[in-house]
Amino acid sequence: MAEYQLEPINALGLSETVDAEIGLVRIVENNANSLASIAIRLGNEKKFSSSARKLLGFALPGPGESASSKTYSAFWSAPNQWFVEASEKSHADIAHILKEELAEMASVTEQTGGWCRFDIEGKTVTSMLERLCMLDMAGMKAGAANRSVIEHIGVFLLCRREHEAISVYGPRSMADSLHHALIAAAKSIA
Amino acid sequence: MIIEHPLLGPRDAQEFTCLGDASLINRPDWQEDDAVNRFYEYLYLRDNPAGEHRELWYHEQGDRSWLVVTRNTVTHEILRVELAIDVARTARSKDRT
Amino acid sequence: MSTDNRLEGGLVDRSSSVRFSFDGASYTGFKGDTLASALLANGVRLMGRSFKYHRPRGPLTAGPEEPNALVELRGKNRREPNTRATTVELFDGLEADSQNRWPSLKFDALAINDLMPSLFAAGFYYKTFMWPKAFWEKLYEPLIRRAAGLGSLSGEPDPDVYDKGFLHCDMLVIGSGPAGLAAALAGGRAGARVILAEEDFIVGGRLNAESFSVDDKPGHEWARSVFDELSSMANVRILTRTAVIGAFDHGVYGALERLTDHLATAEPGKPRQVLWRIYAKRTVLCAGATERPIAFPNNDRPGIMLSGAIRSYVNRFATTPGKKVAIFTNNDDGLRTVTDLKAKGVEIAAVIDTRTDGPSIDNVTHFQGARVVDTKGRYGLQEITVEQANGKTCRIDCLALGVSGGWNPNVHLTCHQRGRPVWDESLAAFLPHGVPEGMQVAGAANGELSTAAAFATGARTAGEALEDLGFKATGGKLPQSEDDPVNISPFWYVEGKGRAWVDLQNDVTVKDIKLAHQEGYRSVEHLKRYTTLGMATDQGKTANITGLAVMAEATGKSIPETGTTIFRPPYSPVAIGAFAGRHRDMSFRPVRKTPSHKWAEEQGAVFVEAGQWLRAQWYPQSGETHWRESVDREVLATRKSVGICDVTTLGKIDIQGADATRFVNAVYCNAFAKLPVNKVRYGLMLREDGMVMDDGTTARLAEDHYVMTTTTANAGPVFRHLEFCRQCLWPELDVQLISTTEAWAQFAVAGPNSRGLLRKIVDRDFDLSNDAFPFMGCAEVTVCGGLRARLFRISFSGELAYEIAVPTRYGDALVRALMKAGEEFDVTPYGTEALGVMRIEKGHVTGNELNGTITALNLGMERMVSSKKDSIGTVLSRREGMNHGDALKLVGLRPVDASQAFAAGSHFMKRGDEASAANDQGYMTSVCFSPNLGHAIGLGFLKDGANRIGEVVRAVNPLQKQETEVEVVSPHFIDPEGERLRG
Amino acid sequence: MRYSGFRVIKEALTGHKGWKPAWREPDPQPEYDYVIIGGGGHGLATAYYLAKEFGQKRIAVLEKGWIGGGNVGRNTTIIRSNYLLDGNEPFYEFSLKLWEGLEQDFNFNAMVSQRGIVNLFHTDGQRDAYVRRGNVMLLNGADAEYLSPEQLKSELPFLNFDNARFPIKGGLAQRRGGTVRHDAVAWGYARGADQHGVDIIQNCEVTGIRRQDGRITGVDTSRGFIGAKKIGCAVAGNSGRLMAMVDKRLPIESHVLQAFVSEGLKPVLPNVVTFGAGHFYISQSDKGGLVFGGDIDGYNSYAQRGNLPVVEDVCESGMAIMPMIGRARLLRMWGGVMDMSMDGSPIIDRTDIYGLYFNGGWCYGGFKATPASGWCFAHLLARDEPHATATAYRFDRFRKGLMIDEKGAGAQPNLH
Repeated sequence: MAEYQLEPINALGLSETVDAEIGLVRIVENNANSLASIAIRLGNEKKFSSSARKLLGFALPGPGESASSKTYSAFWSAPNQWFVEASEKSHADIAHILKEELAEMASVTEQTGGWCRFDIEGKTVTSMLERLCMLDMAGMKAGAANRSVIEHIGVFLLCRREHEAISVYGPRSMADSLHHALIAAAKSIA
Repeated sequence: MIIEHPLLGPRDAQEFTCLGDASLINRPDWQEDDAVNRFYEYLYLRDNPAGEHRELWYHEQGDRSWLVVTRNTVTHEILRVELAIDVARTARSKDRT
Repeated sequence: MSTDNRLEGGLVDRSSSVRFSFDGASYTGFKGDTLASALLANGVRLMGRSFKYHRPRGPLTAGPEEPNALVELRGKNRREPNTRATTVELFDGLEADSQNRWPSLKFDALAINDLMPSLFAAGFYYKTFMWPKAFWEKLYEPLIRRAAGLGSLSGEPDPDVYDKGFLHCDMLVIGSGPAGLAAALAGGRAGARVILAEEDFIVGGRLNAESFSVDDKPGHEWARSVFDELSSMANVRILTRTAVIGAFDHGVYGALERLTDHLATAEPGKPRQVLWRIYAKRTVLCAGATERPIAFPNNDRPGIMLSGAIRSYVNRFATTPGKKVAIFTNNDDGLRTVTDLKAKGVEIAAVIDTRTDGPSIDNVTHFQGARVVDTKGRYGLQEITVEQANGKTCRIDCLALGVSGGWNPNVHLTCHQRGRPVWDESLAAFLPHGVPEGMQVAGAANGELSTAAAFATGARTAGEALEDLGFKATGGKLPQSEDDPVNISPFWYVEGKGRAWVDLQNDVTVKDIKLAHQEGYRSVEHLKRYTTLGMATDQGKTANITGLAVMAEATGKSIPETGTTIFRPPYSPVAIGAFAGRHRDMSFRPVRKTPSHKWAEEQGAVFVEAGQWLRAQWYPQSGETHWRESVDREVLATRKSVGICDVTTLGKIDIQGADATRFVNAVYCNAFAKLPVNKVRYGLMLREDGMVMDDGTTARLAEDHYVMTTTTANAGPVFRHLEFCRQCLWPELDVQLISTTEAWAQFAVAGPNSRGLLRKIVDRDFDLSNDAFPFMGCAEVTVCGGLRARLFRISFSGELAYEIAVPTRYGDALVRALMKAGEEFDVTPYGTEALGVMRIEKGHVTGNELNGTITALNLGMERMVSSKKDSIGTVLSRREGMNHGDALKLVGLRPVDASQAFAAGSHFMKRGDEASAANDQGYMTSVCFSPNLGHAIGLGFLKDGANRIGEVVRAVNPLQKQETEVEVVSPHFIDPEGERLRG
Repeated sequence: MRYSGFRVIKEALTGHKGWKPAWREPDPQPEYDYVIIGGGGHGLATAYYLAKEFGQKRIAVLEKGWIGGGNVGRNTTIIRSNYLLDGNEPFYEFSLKLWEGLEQDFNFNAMVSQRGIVNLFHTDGQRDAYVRRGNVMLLNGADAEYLSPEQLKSELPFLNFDNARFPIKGGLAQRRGGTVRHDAVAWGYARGADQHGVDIIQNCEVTGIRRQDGRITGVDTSRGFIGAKKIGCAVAGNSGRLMAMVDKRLPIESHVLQAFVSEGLKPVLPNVVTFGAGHFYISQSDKGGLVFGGDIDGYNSYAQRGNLPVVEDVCESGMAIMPMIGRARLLRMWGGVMDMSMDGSPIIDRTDIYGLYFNGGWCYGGFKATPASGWCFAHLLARDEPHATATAYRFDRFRKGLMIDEKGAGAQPNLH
């Protein structure tokens, strides 16, 4: 037993999860997952895609899309590059787990600490996000995953359910600013 | 402006950073005798046409792709968008042959 | 003057009466009124003063093109100057004041200008006020500035919030008059995503202002029924109170929605307005047309307004500008006003038609081939003088005069991409030409001035657009309505003795335009700029064409030969706050917080902006009254024992791949090919032009895996540059890049006891001894019982030091653990100031030195630039101008008299030289007080500095009235041999 | 005809019948000693000084449209000489000195208003850079003043001192900086040049530059061939287009810079203010409009118009630093095409074609440079050697590595 125990804190700097209900939307901070990026090594595309499919339980999604299995979900982030997400409880060390399976075929990078995630649900999700983001929120289908900007903050937006549920991933250092922007927009349309 | 990203479809140009003349892909050989002069021309004397212009844009707030965008500098009409990595690979393979 | 000009009927809500005030007097109007209509209904015609002559003015229009009736709306910090009374929706408690007058609207001192109009002819100020020279700024200009301007700002921060928003659609329909409604219906019924934007607070456009019927219903009722149908469609979005303000590239439109301007107060947190960015695949512009006046002597009196505006007031707002109205027209449309006024029982004083062949009207004094040549009534029209076809003049009493010179299609948005409208003889108007890609124009905006034609072209144009997009337009029966031809005989101005206004707001008269011609300002651009025609808040919506026509006549050319003025965005003025949205005050840009932010706050740290980051600048302790006390303590404590600093903000780029080594070696100018695994090296990155771009350390974690650090400021630019190198220059390399700046919380642990401290944190199986983990080593380790971490033995302070990184969410816990573990060593947290002091003491460079004009040679690092490999910037760094003999060199500076201070930004002069640009020897980049040395120290760039160690020069700083003699020394003030960091 | 207060009163009393055209509209002569291409501020100033100061004759200015229709009529009217680098500061100070006597010199009130310019800074690093700059200004004989936050608070109380994302830490003031009525500069030079015998030929587009044996002989224009012994090219914004006629590539790109004006307001802003943590500069015109601008759009363009993101960025910066302008309405936006050079500084130099001279690459600095640019270009044209304040503005500085890079942004025109 080490002398010093390190306990993680949430992106918003608190030990409990921030959960806000404003009008018809609910904005919940999600700290439950681990993240890593994987990028194909040049010339290993074929081998990689079959190994990745075996490991993740699905074929890696194409540009602008996401996919998931029971354990893993993944979204496209750049040509030949994806973010893979899994429960922190089971996959705290997700980068190492992926590396063991995909070594030589892919470059794996730990990303859990780099991001904060807010899950937004409710009837007015689209109205709320169209005050923030230049993507076509009303036209966004379930499974869509796009990188864009919210109030000068680079984010990923994942559509969980069309017009109903969206997850926003932002740089962890900007979690407060991002959360503030989301709350302000929710109040605007409430 | 809207740039038709080859992989992601139409995206607001605000997500991108513009670098300029796509000839920056064609970096000279450092070992040529007149390398300094070649690099000078490469870096400082870029195309600046009033009309069709091939230029580099970086999807900074998106997928981090560098794109080669063919755009009319008078009307701003965009005629073609390619992934720069494809353009560069083609250019490099031509160099070698 | 009548006090109640309210008529029967109209679209105001008589069950909802609204109290408001103008210039302190209280009035009552109805919901559905504008401020202008309510004032007119109360018999108030005088609403403003003109710009130059301060002439008394009333509304000319009933819409956004209004030049005259500008007021200051609301009070205190919500004051909105220059607000058009003709578009302000009346609300209970509305307060408005007139502007550009002193002391009152009725008695305005500066109306004295109106007595000497000849003195203030176009451009008079370009010819005088030049002597004596000094008088311009002291006397003339302040006088002019005070007299000019219109309304005033409150001077207080705008208390309201504004939103931005983004909408996507297949078809954007701009304007909801007959053409717009027909277009929106076609789109809606075809299932397309349609946005219908209407500037007004109700849909219908002219249908609300005219008495026409549509399909046997009053026009406004038909509009209302279409509104209901469109509202029921999920694929249609109707935005009322929304002006489309600009047409930008590739189908991007700006639109301003006014959310709370019609309310007395907005709920806190609710935006006043939203600036929408609309992405439209196709756009149908149905912006209608704007009536234009005829210029004639004294045509600017309150009560003289556009004929169509009178119909708006009568039919929609149920008010007349006066009980007795005359009409002056050159076309049939002007005559409609007669019919509508009569229908409401308003007396027609006379109809003056410039045409000899216009239709005749019964039971009305009707002059054909006649013109209005003068008017009377300083604060409101009382009388007009008519010159008849036979040359005889007569005077006619009237309280209002409706003027119609024809209609100009609203081509504004078609010009925003520099399309140039073309002249149409039959309409005597400019029609859209060269419209933006994706836009089509329908209805009156395209010169289809009848209601039936507007329906037909609206539906047809939308149908074409829909088909292009792959929708099936359903067609359907067009509504039936009037289809009268346009009968117009162009007539622009009446020659006469008095001033005939063309641009009412800016007081540009026919004579001014002729004078401009006489002086050679003949192109439209010169005309505008010389006379200020069309430059007022209305952008000449009612003035430009008349002005052009006057100039055309003066030059003896046709109107199209004379030119056309195009319109620029915004279509109507937009509050600057709306363009800014939420991005103001503390929300101007996002804040980036370090992993230890919360902990640092608890320590009472003072924070400083480093780009978007907030970093702890120092940690004051109780009893410390000056920042220097805190910083000196932090520095001394760190050098004596151990200090901790959050360095997470440095950029971290993960570089992997089979060719990672080649890549790193090519982006740094110094050699990286042989860096062993588990080692770190300092890297100097050049731009292709040979200047230093950035520096940092790069660690090799595995054969094919590097982590590069960048300076805080350059994290983004360097990443972009590396992606450029990877994708555009060396696409054949197997390299993968991703930023991990945010993923790791990184702390510097510096000072002689840093190893001792870390031994308590790093898990025991890792050997921290100097032999096992020497200077510039790196390793993946575990800490505090198994948490994976990265450890680098690097030093910015010059002490024995480490940087330790853990996944970011553990950063807060780690700093607390480090502090706890360090208690026995009196561990001290230090901020960016102490960091800066220690790096200057050590001679490390940062952004102050790496200012983009500095070469490796300037830094004394020229030997690092490898000539044996291809790397970015090496070739051009060989240019002669960057390698001359007395190039600037980085040196250290210390005061000859240790008690003296100096400042960064000082310039170096040789002793005995006059302080001048010619004698400049270089400049000071960084300065601090070194608590270790007990005096100020500095870094700077000095000509040939490396060969001048020991020389005494002067650091001159005339800006701050400082001059200090300084000795040139090595930039390494402390431990120049580097023994400490290797210890 | 001389302009004066007396003359204005006399004409007012006699119905303004006596005013003459400000400049003639001559037909082009077959040949000139000097043909200046470009009837903007720089071209007209060049012709004016060539005739007046350098005693040259047979001078024509060719303008494809109407004089003053390019950037001299599309800028934010600021004059200043607060530059950092040796290559620039003496030149811009020379320009400011010429501005100070300009109106009396060319007998036209261009409303030169030395109301002062204040550059705000927000970090210690910016402060250090501004101190360095202020000292360069003083060492070059210009004026500069360091302002503490307290001084700023008393002079410009409406700045955002209490709630700013990037707090104001001070300012660098140049009291002699200010604004000028931009159109009047073109007209004043045109009228002055015309009175010295210069032919100003409008609607005369140059379509080709003729050469023989390595030297120029004249220009083909929309109004026929015009012979010339020397040609001066002063068409910033279109430099690349023009020099392409002689197959010359330039270290210059054309970019669009947007500018904005608000509705007229009573005086609220006494001087010129620039924001140091965003892209924003602002002044208030004598007519009352807030005139402001920011950064270029960032892509090559000849379109004289820009897009929304930059409009928003500029207004965000404005609201960040001066939140009282929130309810002022933006009235008009427009774009000018800028010659953005590879180091952010201009070129006034001979070309390698005998008789062809070049003036361009002005980036954001063109308007304030107008008098000195004209003077120095006239000097070069008349004497074949650079003026003492413009010796660094050479083509070969890029080849030689002698860039004059105020921002330190490198060979990246859209960052200057």
